[in-house]
Amino acid sequence: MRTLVLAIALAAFWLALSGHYTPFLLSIGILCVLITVLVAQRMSIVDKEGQPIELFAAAPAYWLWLFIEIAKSAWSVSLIILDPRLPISPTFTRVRASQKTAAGMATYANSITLTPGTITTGVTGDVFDVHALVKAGADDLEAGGMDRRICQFEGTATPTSERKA
Amino acid sequence: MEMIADAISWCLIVPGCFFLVTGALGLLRMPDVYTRMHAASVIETLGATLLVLGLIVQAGLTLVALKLVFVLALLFFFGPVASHALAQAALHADVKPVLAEDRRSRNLDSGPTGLAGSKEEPSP
Amino acid sequence: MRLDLILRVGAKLILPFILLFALYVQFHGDYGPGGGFQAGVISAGMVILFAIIFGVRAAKHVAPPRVVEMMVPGGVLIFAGTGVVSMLLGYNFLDYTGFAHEFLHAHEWGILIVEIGVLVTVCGTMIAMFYAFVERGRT
Amino acid sequence: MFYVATGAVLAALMLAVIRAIRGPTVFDRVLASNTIGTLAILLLASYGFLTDRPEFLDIGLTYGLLNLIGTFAVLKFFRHGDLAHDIAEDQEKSRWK
Repeated sequence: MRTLVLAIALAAFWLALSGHYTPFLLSIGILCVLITVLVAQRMSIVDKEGQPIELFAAAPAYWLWLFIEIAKSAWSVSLIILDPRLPISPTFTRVRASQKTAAGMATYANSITLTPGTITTGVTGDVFDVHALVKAGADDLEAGGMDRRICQFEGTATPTSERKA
Repeated sequence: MEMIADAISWCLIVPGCFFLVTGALGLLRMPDVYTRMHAASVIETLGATLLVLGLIVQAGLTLVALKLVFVLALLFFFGPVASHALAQAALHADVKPVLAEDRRSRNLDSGPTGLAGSKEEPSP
Repeated sequence: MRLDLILRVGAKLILPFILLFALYVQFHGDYGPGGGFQAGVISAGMVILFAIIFGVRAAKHVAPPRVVEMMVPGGVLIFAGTGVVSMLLGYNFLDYTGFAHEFLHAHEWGILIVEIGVLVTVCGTMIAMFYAFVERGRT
Repeated sequence: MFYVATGAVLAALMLAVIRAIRGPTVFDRVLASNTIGTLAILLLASYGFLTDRPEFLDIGLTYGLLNLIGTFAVLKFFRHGDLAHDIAEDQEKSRWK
């Protein structure tokens, strides 16, 4: 199932890149997709983490939300950079991720890093070490709004404490 | 029609350029490697996105636009992965961050812990 | 939990696309920048990324050193073999005219095969170099 | 408009190069070179539009991928001292499994 999704995604990628739809190139494309899928299976990277197909449906709405968050925080970071006094208050903090799947947790960690002003510096179990440029950013993360949004995106609306590593 | 597209492109590219230059300026002004990473992420996220979106509007519905989308996807999925690896390596090498406050020893007992994570002392 | 979560998930997501991109570069050399050398470098880069993130042992399981070392002369053989075949067909070395009835078509096929030879050699050389480099100073 | 984009990217590139030269630690340099890579992709994209040759995007993608692999390789080298280091083995020995 995941192999099929990967093959379809790769075929779409090939078609989008190629731009020349001659029979010769199309047949080579099919061959290349097959080779790639075989290599991916040999590397055993075709699994729940590599192809999180469960998340595809909810992705566009989530990305839109994330982009607005990025825009907001990028603006505030820009203001800090342009401020002659450079009002930064770097803070290290830890937050708990309540996602259940590895893909969900990686989404959370990457969303933290993508948002300017906060960076995930380490993952230990389900606890993230986060470096924030200003204290307010650390406070926001500790409040857990983004955590909840990603749980919703992942489909595990109720953050639970029971989870496997 | 073309004028509208041009106008939209201008509205996207000029702020994009602003964020690029601001981020690069932040790269110079910030005091240590961790804070510089925040400035760099302004470039990688908002600056790059706005610039590429402006170019996409110019390209219209063509394969060029799709390739630009791939560029954007590359930056969005793997920019943070690289930043994370960089921050981790810097911490591992004991590059001391300039800190106003360290909350890493914060108590995370908001629920029963299933993992060893929160019981440990903060990593170096 | 094995391996850093973020690196692992990210790598699993991108690795297949790197390889497909390499193959795209390989076969679209006529239309844009590209060809055997670049494709070889990118596909070797894929194996190197895999080795960096999942460990060299896993990479050697996927691309065994014996196979890699066979790829280096193998690609040259494909290259030279194409030339020899064209000579046997009564043309100059690497003159592809004999491969098909039509001039352009013959050249397309000839260049394709030669480029595959280049890909195999470059990819094999890069991975072999990487293996040799990481094992410097080890038993 | 592409002139504006190219000019801004070049200006940002210059600042990043200064950081790469000055950067006190090796990680500053890696960060700067990573940023330079991102900016180079943008430069290739906008320059491709400027000269009306969108094939530059392929080079940009290639460069982005190689930049990513290079960053990981350099970081792993500076973190573990050698590229062969097996993170999986290491973590099995460490406290959290």
